[in-house]
Amino acid sequence: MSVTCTAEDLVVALRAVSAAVVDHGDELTELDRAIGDADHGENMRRGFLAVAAKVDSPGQTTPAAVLKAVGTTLISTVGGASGPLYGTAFLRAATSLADVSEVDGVAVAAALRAALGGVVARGRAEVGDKTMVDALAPAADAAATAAEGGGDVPAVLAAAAEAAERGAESTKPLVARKGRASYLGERSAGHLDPGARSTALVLRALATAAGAR
Amino acid sequence: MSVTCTAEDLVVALRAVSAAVVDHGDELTELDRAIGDADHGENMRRGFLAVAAKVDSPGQTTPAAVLKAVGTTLISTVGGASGPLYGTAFLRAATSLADVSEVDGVAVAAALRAALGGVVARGRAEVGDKTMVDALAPAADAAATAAEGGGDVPAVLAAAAEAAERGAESTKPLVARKGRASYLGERSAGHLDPGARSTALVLRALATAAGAR
Amino acid sequence: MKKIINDPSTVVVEAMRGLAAAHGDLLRVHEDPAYVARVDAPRRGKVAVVSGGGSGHEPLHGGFVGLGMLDAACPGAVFTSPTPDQVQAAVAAVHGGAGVLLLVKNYTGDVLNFETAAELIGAEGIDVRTVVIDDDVAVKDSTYTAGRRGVGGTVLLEKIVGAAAERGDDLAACEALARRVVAGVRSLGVALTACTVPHLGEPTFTLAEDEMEIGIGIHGEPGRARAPLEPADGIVRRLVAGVVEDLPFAEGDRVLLFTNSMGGTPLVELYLAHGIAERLLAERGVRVERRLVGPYVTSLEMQGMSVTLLRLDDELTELWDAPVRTPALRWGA
Amino acid sequence: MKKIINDPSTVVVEAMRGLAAAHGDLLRVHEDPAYVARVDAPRRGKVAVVSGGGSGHEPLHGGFVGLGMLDAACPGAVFTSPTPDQVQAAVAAVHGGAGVLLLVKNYTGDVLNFETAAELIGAEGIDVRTVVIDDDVAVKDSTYTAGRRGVGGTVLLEKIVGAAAERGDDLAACEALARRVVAGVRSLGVALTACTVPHLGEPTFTLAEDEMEIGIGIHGEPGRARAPLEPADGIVRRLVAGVVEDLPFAEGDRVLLFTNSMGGTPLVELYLAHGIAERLLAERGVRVERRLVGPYVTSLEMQGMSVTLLRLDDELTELWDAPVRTPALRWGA
Ligand SMILES: Nc1ncnc2c1ncn2[C@@H]1O[C@H](COP(=O)(O)OP(=O)(O)O)[C@@H](O)[C@H]1O
Ligand SMILES: Nc1ncnc2c1ncn2[C@@H]1O[C@H](COP(=O)(O)OP(=O)(O)O)[C@@H](O)[C@H]1O
Ligand SMILES: [Mg+2]
Ligand SMILES: [Mg+2]
Ligand SMILES: [Mg+2]
Ligand SMILES: [Mg+2]
Repeated sequence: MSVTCTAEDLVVALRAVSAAVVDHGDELTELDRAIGDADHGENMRRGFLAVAAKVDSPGQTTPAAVLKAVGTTLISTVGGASGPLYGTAFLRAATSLADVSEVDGVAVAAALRAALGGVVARGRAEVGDKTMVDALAPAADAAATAAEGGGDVPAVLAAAAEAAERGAESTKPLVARKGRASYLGERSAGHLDPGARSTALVLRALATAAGAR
Repeated sequence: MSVTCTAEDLVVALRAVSAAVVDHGDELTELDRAIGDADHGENMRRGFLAVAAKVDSPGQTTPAAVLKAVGTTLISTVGGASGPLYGTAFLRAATSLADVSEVDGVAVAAALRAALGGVVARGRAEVGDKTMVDALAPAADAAATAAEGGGDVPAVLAAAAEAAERGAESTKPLVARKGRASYLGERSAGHLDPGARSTALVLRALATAAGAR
Repeated sequence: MKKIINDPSTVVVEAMRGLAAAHGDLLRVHEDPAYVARVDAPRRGKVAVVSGGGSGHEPLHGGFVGLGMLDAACPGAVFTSPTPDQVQAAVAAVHGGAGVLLLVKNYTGDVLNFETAAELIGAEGIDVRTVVIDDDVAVKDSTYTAGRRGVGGTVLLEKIVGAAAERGDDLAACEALARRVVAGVRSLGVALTACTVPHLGEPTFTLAEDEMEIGIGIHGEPGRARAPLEPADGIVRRLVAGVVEDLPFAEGDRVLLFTNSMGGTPLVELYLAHGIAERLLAERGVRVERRLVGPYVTSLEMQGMSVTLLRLDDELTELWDAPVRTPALRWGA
Repeated sequence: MKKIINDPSTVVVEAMRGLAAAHGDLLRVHEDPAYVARVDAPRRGKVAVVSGGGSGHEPLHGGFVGLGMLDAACPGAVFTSPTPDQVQAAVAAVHGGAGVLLLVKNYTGDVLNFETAAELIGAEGIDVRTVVIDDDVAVKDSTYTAGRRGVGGTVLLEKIVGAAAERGDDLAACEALARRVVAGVRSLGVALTACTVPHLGEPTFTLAEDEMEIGIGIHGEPGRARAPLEPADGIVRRLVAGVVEDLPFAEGDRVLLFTNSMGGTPLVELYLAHGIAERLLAERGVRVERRLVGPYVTSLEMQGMSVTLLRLDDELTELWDAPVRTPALRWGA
């Protein structure tokens, strides 16, 4: 990837995301085991392996088309709460990019904002509910700031990843109000939210791939 | 009990047997756990508690009547392999005593022989099969020898108890050929047979009660 | 982990093959996307009743496919809700032109995936309705949480709505009935041990040898309280009280009592517990008119149980009694 | 020990009360001596089919009392055969003048207690016959041992003989049929974990995390060999091979395949295993024409399974298919 991003760049980056998710599968499952049902790593692994296989087959010529394929693949392979949420995020991001063949920092920030909108529309979680929104919302904000300041794709994604990582960390003391962890009530405090952690992972892998070009 | 034995003496002795069985219940269950299904102590406990309750209600005026009540009580409360075997043993012993009101050493030896006959008739085990027969058969032999030598009831029972204890010990190296332990094949070697051990316990309690008078 | 499996990732599809082999007279299975369908579906003019959810709760839901109950069931990965395309494909396979009723247990994942499926199905011009069941009184219900979970009551819902669809009730009637069942059913469960998800390979939580978890969810989610293990009388008293006092069920109410095993609790214990529940309800003047006892909504090998009460009226009783012919529930047919 | 019980010594009678409460339409229970009887017994002119055995194997035997199966069942203490007076009382309660067939699993205790019972019953002038089932191929059969154990095949025996008695076969015919079933049925089981008898409070044996016991008995008696835990394919292959090669079952044989859970094995694993068994039998050309899958002959919470094969002919098939209405097995009625 360079200062902008083509469909091809995106495919390369998604392979890196897939590898990162597979690498961190056990960690995600372990987080979900503490406050959920111990499947988030497995769900993400299944989904992003399917994504890697899907983007390997050629045909998507725009970044939006790639993201759309990712979204539908995640929806049809992940299941659980994270499947429709991640899926919707990618679908909304795709829609926001329309059919341009190359995206810049501003478009990336808009795509993240759209993704967040999709997650919130589906899951109705707010910041502080201890969900992936706690990573994605600050990521979208940071991306917007970076893009407004003229950041290119690597810069915007780096800002988003860093904010998502901080956001994921911020879920630790929270009491969950959405998703399976909410059944735990007070007992959910003291653990990272798995979906927030996976969101940070995905964004970090995208940022790293963007920066490596 | 004295040199001979009345129904009343027998009832006292049976209370001691019941107490001994209850005391050693866990030991018997532990033995049965190793080569069986871990219920021999519980079976014997249930049976001999019922026996103690039964002989407490008056009505049996001859030793034979007492033994018959013991036999039917064991049959109707123990279950398992040991229930019918112990029950038959007591019933046959009762029959051999007929309706005398006091039994001597010779009668005790004959009763033990009859008891053995009953166990073998029902269970078809031979000495060396690793069953209660390995305790009861030498006990009957030793009792006969003691009675022939003029032994009184305490002496005959003491000889029987000692032989039964040795017989029970002798089951340790044996490979079981009857009962549940036989399923283990070679793996049954190295463990005492629970029924042989309980037979020795019962005879020892009878002998001690007889000697105490 | 000790399990009779080959590979964690093929457990569900291999189990489906076994289900199909065992019950080819009642159902057929489709592997990708995965669903179980009634062998004689689609039935023209009959409302199609479709459910699904994570695997590991068997016989729920695949074991309830057949005459008088579900037209199709969509098994997700173990403890993971199915995906929308499974539901979409199942509906395509079984809908008979009279609309589709989706019965969904209230978990974020299930709700979201079925919601997406319903959008896709509706877009194909099929009349589709969704009823969400949330009978678990262990969870505090609030608009600020994910809400109560769907647990044992699901079986009763599927049976009763399935019977209504079988006798020809239309979609609106089936939906209204389903909402009535949901309104009148409550459950509470307890776990004595945890269960082990195949891909994780170790128990999802730990309970000490003298502890139990009251209000357990069917995925091993924790419940209301961890408490010292009690005798059966105390355990069942807690469950019955929690359920009765929630709706509440009142003296004179006619009910169906469902005593469910979480999987690892032997039937001898379950019947023992059922007897206690009957006694406690009699003491409260609640009239048990129908009962179901067994492992019907399980959590793999978890030891534990749940108590479900459904308020009965003549119609619900008649629908409960109606013929059913599925792998796990069968009478009158 | 984690169990839903009050007191080890009252487990059986409390469970019986729960059974009666749950299935009062099918059966009634008597507490002392303990037996479960068909609600409409005695039936005049019908052979009474009676079985029993230690508790802890539920639904065996009490769960099979009802129309088309057992007239009565006698539950012993957990893993302990019942006493003769239980059997005698049960027979007195259900015999309808056409004689009594006792179906007994081959364990020394069961055989001796039923033998004593048969003597007492015969002495009352009732025509009583006993058929002993010994289908477990894990045990070497020899006149110098206690012989093979009765395990999974017992359910098939009770169903088929119960159907024959229900249609009016006389005692000699029922007895001959029972012997025919015994001659044509074989089983082999495996344990992944041990079970815990309530009064003992800890597992009766131990298996390492990577071990299984092939040829396990239903009381946790050890079997043929302790082996490293294998994937399902390997486990089921051993069970199927052991069973098929014993009778032996040959290419072209028509069989009933019964895939049984020992209690603690989840249904998802059991169906997975069943699918493998079907495949292996197909490979051998053995024709599976009927099947039963579920926890029917259990060992408390033991994880494990067994495979049972019964050679079918037209009559046995018809009797298997005949209506049955019991707590645990129900179809056609
Ligand atoms: N309503 C919601 N809104 C946003 N994110 C949610 C919501 N519910 C759950 N999540 C996210 O989903 C993650 C769990 O995903 P996963 O474990 O794959 O699914 P499940 O909870 O169905 O097992 C949580 O950690 C959380 O971040
Ligand atoms: N055929 C037999 N003959 C004599 N004694 C036997 C026979 N079979 C079993 N036993 C005795 O019974 C004992 C086991 O009794 P118990 O554990 O109460 O019954 P079960 O084996 O039915 O659980 C064995 O230790 C053995 O001594
Ligand atoms: Mg999860
Ligand atoms: Mg024993
Ligand atoms: Mg999940
Ligand atoms: Mg026993």
